[in-house]
Amino acid sequence: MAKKKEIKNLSEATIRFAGDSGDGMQLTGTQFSDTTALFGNDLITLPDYPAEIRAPAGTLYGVSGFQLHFSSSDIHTPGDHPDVLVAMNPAALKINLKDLNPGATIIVNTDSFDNKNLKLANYAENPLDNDSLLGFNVIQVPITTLTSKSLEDSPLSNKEITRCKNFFALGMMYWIYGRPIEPTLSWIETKFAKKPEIIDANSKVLKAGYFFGETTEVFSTRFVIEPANLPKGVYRNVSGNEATAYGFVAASVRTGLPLFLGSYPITPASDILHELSKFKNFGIKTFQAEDEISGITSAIGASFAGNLAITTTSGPGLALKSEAIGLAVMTELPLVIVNVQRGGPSTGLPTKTEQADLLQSVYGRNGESPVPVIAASTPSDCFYMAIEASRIATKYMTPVILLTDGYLANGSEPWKIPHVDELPDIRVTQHTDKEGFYPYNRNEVLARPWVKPGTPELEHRIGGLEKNNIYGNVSYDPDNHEFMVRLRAQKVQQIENDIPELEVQHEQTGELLVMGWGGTFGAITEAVIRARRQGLKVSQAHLKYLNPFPKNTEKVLKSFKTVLIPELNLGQLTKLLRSEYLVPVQSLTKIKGLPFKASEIEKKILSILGGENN
Amino acid sequence: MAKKKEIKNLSEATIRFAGDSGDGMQLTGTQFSDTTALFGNDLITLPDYPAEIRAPAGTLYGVSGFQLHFSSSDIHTPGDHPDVLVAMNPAALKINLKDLNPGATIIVNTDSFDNKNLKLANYAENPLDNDSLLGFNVIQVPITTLTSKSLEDSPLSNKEITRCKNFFALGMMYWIYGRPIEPTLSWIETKFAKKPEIIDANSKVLKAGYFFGETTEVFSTRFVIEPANLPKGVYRNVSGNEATAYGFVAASVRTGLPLFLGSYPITPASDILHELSKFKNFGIKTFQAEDEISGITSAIGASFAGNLAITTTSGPGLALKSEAIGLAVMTELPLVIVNVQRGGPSTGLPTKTEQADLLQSVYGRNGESPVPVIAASTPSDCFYMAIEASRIATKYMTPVILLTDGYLANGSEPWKIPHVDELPDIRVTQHTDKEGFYPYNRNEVLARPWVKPGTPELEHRIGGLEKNNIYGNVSYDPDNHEFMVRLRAQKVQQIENDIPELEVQHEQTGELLVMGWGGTFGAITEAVIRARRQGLKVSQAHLKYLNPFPKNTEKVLKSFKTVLIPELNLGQLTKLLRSEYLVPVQSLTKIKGLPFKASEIEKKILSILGGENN
Amino acid sequence: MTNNIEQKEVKLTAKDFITDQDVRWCPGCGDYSILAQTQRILPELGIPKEKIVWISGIGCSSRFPYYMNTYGFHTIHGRAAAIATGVKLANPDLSVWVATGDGDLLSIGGNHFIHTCRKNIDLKILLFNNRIYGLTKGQYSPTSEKGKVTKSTPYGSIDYPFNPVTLALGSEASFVARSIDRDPKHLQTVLKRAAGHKGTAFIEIYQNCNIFNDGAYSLMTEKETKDDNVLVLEHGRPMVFGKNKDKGIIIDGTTPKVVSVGEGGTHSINDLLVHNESDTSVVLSYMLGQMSNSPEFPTPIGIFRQIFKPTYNDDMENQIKSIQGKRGTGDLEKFLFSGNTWEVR
Amino acid sequence: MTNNIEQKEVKLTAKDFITDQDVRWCPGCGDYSILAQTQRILPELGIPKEKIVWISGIGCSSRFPYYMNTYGFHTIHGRAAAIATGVKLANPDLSVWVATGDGDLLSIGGNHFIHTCRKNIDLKILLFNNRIYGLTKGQYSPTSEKGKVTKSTPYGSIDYPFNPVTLALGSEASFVARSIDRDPKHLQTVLKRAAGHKGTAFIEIYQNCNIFNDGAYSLMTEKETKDDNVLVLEHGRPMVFGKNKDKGIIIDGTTPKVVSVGEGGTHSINDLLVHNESDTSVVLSYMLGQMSNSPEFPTPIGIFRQIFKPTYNDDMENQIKSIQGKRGTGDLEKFLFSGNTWEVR
Ligand SMILES: Cc1ncc(C[n+]2csc(CCOP(=O)(O)OP(=O)(O)O)c2C)c(N)n1
Ligand SMILES: Cc1ncc(C[n+]2csc(CCOP(=O)(O)OP(=O)(O)O)c2C)c(N)n1
Ligand code: SF4
Ligand code: SF4
Ligand SMILES: [Mg+2]
Ligand SMILES: [Mg+2]
Repeated sequence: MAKKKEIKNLSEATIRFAGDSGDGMQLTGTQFSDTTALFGNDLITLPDYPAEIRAPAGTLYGVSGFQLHFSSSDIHTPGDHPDVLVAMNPAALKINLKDLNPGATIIVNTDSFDNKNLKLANYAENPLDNDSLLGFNVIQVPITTLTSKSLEDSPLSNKEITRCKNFFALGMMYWIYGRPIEPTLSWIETKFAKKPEIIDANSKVLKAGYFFGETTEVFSTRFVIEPANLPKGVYRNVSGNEATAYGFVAASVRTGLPLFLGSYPITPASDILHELSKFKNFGIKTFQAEDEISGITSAIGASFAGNLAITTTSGPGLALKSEAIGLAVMTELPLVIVNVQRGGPSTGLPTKTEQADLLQSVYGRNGESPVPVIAASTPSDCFYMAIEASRIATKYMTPVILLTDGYLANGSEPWKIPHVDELPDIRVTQHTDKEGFYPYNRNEVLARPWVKPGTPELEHRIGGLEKNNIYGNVSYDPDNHEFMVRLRAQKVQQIENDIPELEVQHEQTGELLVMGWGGTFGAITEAVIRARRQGLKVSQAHLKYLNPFPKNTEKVLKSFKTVLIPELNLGQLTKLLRSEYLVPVQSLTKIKGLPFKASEIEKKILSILGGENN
Repeated sequence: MAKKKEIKNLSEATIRFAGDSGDGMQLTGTQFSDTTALFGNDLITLPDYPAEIRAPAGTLYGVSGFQLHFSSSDIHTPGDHPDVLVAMNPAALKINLKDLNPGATIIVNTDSFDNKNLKLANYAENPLDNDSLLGFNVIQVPITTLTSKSLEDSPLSNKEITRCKNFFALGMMYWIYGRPIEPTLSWIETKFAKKPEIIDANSKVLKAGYFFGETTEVFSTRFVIEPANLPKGVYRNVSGNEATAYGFVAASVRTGLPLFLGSYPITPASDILHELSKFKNFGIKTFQAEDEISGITSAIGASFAGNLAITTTSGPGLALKSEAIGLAVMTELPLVIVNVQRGGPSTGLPTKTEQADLLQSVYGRNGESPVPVIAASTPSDCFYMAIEASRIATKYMTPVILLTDGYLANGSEPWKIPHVDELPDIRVTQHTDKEGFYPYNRNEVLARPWVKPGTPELEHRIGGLEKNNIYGNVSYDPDNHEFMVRLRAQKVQQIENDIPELEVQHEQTGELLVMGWGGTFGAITEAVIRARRQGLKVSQAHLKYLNPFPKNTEKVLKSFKTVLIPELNLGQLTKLLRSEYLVPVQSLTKIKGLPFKASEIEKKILSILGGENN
Repeated sequence: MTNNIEQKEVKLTAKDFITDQDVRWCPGCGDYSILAQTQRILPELGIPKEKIVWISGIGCSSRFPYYMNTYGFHTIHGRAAAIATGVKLANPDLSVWVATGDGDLLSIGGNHFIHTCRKNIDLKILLFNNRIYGLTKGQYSPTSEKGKVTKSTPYGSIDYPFNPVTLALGSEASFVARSIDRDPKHLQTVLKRAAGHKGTAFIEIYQNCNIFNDGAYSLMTEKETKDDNVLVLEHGRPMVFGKNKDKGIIIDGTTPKVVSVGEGGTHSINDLLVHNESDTSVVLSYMLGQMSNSPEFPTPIGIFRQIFKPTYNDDMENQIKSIQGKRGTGDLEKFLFSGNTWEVR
Repeated sequence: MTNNIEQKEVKLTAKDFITDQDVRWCPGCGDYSILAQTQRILPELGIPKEKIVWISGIGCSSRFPYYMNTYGFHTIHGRAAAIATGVKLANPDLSVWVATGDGDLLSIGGNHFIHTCRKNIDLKILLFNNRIYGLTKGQYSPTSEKGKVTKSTPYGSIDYPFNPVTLALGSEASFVARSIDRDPKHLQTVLKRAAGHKGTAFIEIYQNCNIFNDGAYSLMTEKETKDDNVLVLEHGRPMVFGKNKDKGIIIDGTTPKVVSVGEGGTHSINDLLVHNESDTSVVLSYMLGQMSNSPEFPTPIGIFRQIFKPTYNDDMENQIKSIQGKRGTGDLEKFLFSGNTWEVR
């Protein structure tokens, strides 16, 4: 019988599953996340997968990873360094080792450490046989063998059996962290409803993994991470792309307008299209267009026809949509363009994250073509920002660019579900009144009337040529052009009156403000908390509105001696702020296709404020 | 017999021909320009035509104009206010009157001032019959009648005869300004070589107009404007689009590379395509593509295949090319993208000028995608900047954006023709050496080798995914990505070492610097000269390199108390300078689809320096 | 008519479709006739004015919507079909028409065109084919004949032209027709048939640009030549043409041939091919389409093909209805609080 | 071979065309076979390796150039044909090949595809048609069958598919063929024929994506079903198919029909349509192309059409040569100083 295991209380843990693209690591990670969320921890995830669909087994570039940070308190990042790495093969070990701190635990599938796989991973020697892993807590488990053994009686083929091995790893990890296996068991049942042998096999292997932890001597310790003390409410785990999709469903409900999505698939934005295409019973129309240009122009058509129209894409797709965004600017039609940023330039690093499309979003069109730009800061924030983008678009009759990124899109976190009637009331009433109607007559916020074709007696024509004020007819008049160019600029600028002021966390003035935008929110928050724990006076602000900026931005910037702007680009927000406010902000940049680690920002804070780790 | 006419010496004159789109005003203006150039004056032209091809006769929006400023000394603008307006119909009078100063001469074709045309021009009363033209020197000539009379014996139809009337107007103007009619006579002969009746008719009418001036009492004064004292040399008159085309022919000759143009027609850039398609005997290949994307991508293919490759377009076309420019950035292929800016946003004002694509050029791509941006400042400067763009592109293996605008493109000026062997030596040697060859190995200016497919043993593959340093294979490595992003930025930034410093005209430090870029050069120069004549200390500098800026830009900016940046946009260069150097430059903007008048800038200079006209 | 657009007793006349904007085409342009014929047939469709939408791209022809007193949208170059698709999908109650040029639809807009045809989106597409770029002042277009001298091809173009009819057929369009600006009656008939079609209705209209490509179709429009050069397609009728109705088309294996018919002719009228718009094999319509590219044959005008298959927009509505029928209309509150949720108390 | 690409005695083998990069497709992917067959036939063409260029867009299939040891360019999504056009026009001595997917070529790249065909640019275009978006993990493509359930169509797609063969024919392509990843011999033959064609050579290759659309072509590749479902086209041969060569195709008016032949059959082999690749009327090839969309007919593979007409690239070279012949090679100095010039002394 197994020895009684030691039980250790932890406040948080970071784990990473890594293996071949075909090993099911994304699924394993997602299951662990969902179970952990149900268990009540706060958590944040970071999937990281290669551009190849299923690169040849065992290769370095075929390694797929899923990192998860979970905790008994509020957390903000997927964790800087995994405490436990599950490495399903030598390539996974090789790729991920550099991210581990000494003392970390490594669980390896010894069955895959054969000559062939070692060679594929460029290992001259088996790292399990020399002292290259010295200082780590290496736990060797013949996962493949144990999986096969537990399925000795299964009718499945050898290949199919081997494919179940990720559930063994998952089972072990559940045991180590004391998670229930029931949620995954029931997920398996739904997922493979039509294949009972698969249900049987996966369930068996999951249990085998769990019991392996329980019964063998291999693991001496179990960890307990108590549920987090989150605000009361009902929660679900959402990724950024899911939250974005749900946000637009909510925007449709709250504006009272049918939702139309015109989109062309592109990583990492495709999941928004996939998700929304499930909502047919909400009357939502998803149109997979022949290209990005048709994606946005069909949406412009739908907007003209009176729908809440959106288009979703990533960097290269946004470039293709530039010309059409200009048309929406000129015709003043509401439209939301979601850009899930990825590594660039060009095709770049399609499955990696980056924030390098900010300047493209603000400036990437011909002529003076102002467009509001806003950005989500966490996976669940995507929900609210999708609603906010829809609000601005329909209230001001303008295209709006909503920026998210690959990290937010694929990462997930627990989300306290709001009640629909608590969401902003953004009901839209389209224009039907003949009295005084002119297509370019404006209301008090400078928005022109939105008339749905089909409305009697309001027939009118719009287009991409310059229009005369009020009447909207084609006009080549020089003075009118100048008037209209300035009017369009003013229309966007005045939105500053209708958005929240920039909030500063901690001291409102002082030595150092760390200000970010978009998906760096978590890492900045964590870094600032850590620095403050060390007694440093550092404040934080996060821009969700990039064009126009909140009205008090200048005041905030000038309230601190130093302003540090961490960005996953070469300093794009920095450029905008310098130009707008002539403030010498400091830029901290990282362009590795990966999110910031909190420690990277923390280090910079310490170096500015002369902290110890300097 | 006619009285002896008074002869008046002038240093300069500004005239404008205006009439229906079908009246041949562009042709008339061009003929006057060519003759005036041959005569030896300095000159600058400003054509201004409607977006409609041949809008219905007599309408206000159908008016086409051609302005010409010529002088016995060096001039820089097409003139602020015409001294003489030729108005072929009421609409032309109505549209153009507001640009005249009191005392200006107006020659009207009285035949067209009938009820129908007056109504079309929204004239309630005939302006020739009331005192609305008081203060102007109105000369009424029944041009149509006189044209018909001079062609009484012609075999041409009435319609054809009427069409000759622009030559009557031209003849009169030749007489007034003492220009020879021979150049136009010989032009008529070449142009209509196959239609002797037309030659005969046009020549007769031209002469009739000339003699009308000579013999009638209508004109009391003739003007003499002596040839300008231009530097010695052989001259021709060129428009910006012609000069751009010739510049690329020269670049082909001087690099030793075949030239390939991939382009899709768009106003006002199409003429570069038209012009280059005449150069087949230079081996130049012009490919009219199915769209802008094919225009640029075919050029990228041609560049990969070893040609000097270019693509030409205007604003909306540049937007469509954004994604592909990113590919050229990533694959580091030489390519010149010419953007002839026009009024935006969207379709905007397609036949009018503007400078509002600067930010799009610098920032309008996904990811960190640095591209050198340069701009021509006068029509003939387009020639040199086309060569310079080609030099930078091939030397640094990079796409380069060359900005011109509708004003430069269609405007013309005398150009002292350079000898081909005095042009920069920019010979390109493509890589053929196997030794140490790697596709992303770099030379001392960080350029990678350009290998023409067909070269034995150097077969290699490139593409839009991130590449590893030196070898150019696909790489998802985080550190390599960061390295390459910074390397590409550095490659473009270091071009600052290889471009001329920014030159300051007049005092090198002081109160006020007026700094422009692109086609505003002439107006700024003239304004500064005028202000200085009034004793004001104002200096001038003109940026031809917008990315990177010349190395001494910061120094220059900080040498003046005030820096004024006139731009035909909402302040785009201003934004770039503020962001780059944190200097509070002042912005003077105009967005009317028209170039600056020198007086507009002069007024601003005076207001800043507290001059008299303030 | 098979359309599901609302039809009611509306008494409209051509005048109701005229806007207050001056028509700005060149005097003599073929676009005037197309506008006039369209304004003439629209009142006959029984569709209220406000339910009609005209979408265009950029080009002389694309100014069309400004002159048509319905809802209208003059968009950007090449994108009319894609924008119209969005309009129709978002609001299938509308009758959506596209006015476009040979550059707009077939050059920059080629991709949207073939995909619209493929999807069978219920749009009426009027191609103003003047075989030239008018608005940009005379470059050759993808329908210009090879060897054409234009501003961008001073030595003659080296492109083969598209045949818009066969391109549309190759893209699976369900209604494909051709008419001529100078034949108002025929044009009206074809426009009405297109209006009645449910699915993508494509009409190539030969249009004269008297400024940059004058006389492009004179063989087919001038009195002396037109009868010998035009084959008017009529469903169920033998393919006869010629001034004296003395020529006809037969098929020999898979190859069409022109023969003489009637007195002194080699063939009788019964030997001739009979037109069948709804030939599902599409071979006949494709063969007729091919004839337009060839000097040996007359150019067919009329309806090459009309077949019936569900439209994309109907399928979209039906799919939504059927899912709503099965699963009930979506309830956001319910959705959000269902699935893998947990409560923190 | 009719190509004007330099051919010399080069002794190459398939191995010479393998690069040092690991092939990163999923194990079992049909792309492997296409790569292998191509590497097998290239040495036989007698074209030096350095004269061959492979251009691709984006997609699983578009990774192809990385694995082919010639010059290569993995470009951006949809633009392969346009970039290849530039390569060929700039340097007509090169043998230029395009590797592309059904999304890359027919969805986002549709416009460049039809214009390349129209212009008859001398490119060999290999369409890896797996009827799915592979690289973006499984959305339906423009060649997916209607009703397909994919990530983006959880309730089934409502698009009709393109038929790439008829689309190419409708775009006037001069060489149109089809083959299958699982039939290496046939694929090699077709590839060689394409290599020898002067002009746009389009080959649709049915390719299995075993991850996202496994078995899409199993009817045509599995032993039990393939003979009854595939019609192998051979020039000058009657159209027979079936396990026992007991079925054939006849034409009835303009409509093709499947009939039984041989003993006990309704028809004799002499009644059958005889394949003619170079039928200039294009009707036959179009009819065969149409058959692929239909359940009643076998799916033809082989060469649907090969006709000869001058290529755009040759015309471009010839035009330049002829003008240079007439006017002499350009002299810039002379040009600049000619025309309307004047001298200031
Ligand atoms: C993106 C973009 N590219 C190019 C243009 C320039 N352009 C305007 S209309 C046109 C072609 C017009 O030809 P067609 O569509 O045949 O119309 P037509 O004028 O002959 O009726 C072109 C190239 C543009 N406005 N926008
Ligand atoms: C401009 C742009 N839009 C979208 C994408 C995303 N994307 C990459 S490949 C692809 C489609 C792949 O399908 P296909 O061409 O059939 O190739 P396969 O992977 O099936 O071989 C898409 C939509 C992209 N990379 N770039
Ligand atoms: S240019 Fe041609 S197509 Fe355009 S309006 Fe004039 S005649 Fe019509
Ligand atoms: S996803 Fe499909 S097409 Fe792509 S490599 Fe894998 S099997 Fe091949
Ligand atoms: Mg046209
Ligand atoms: Mg595919």
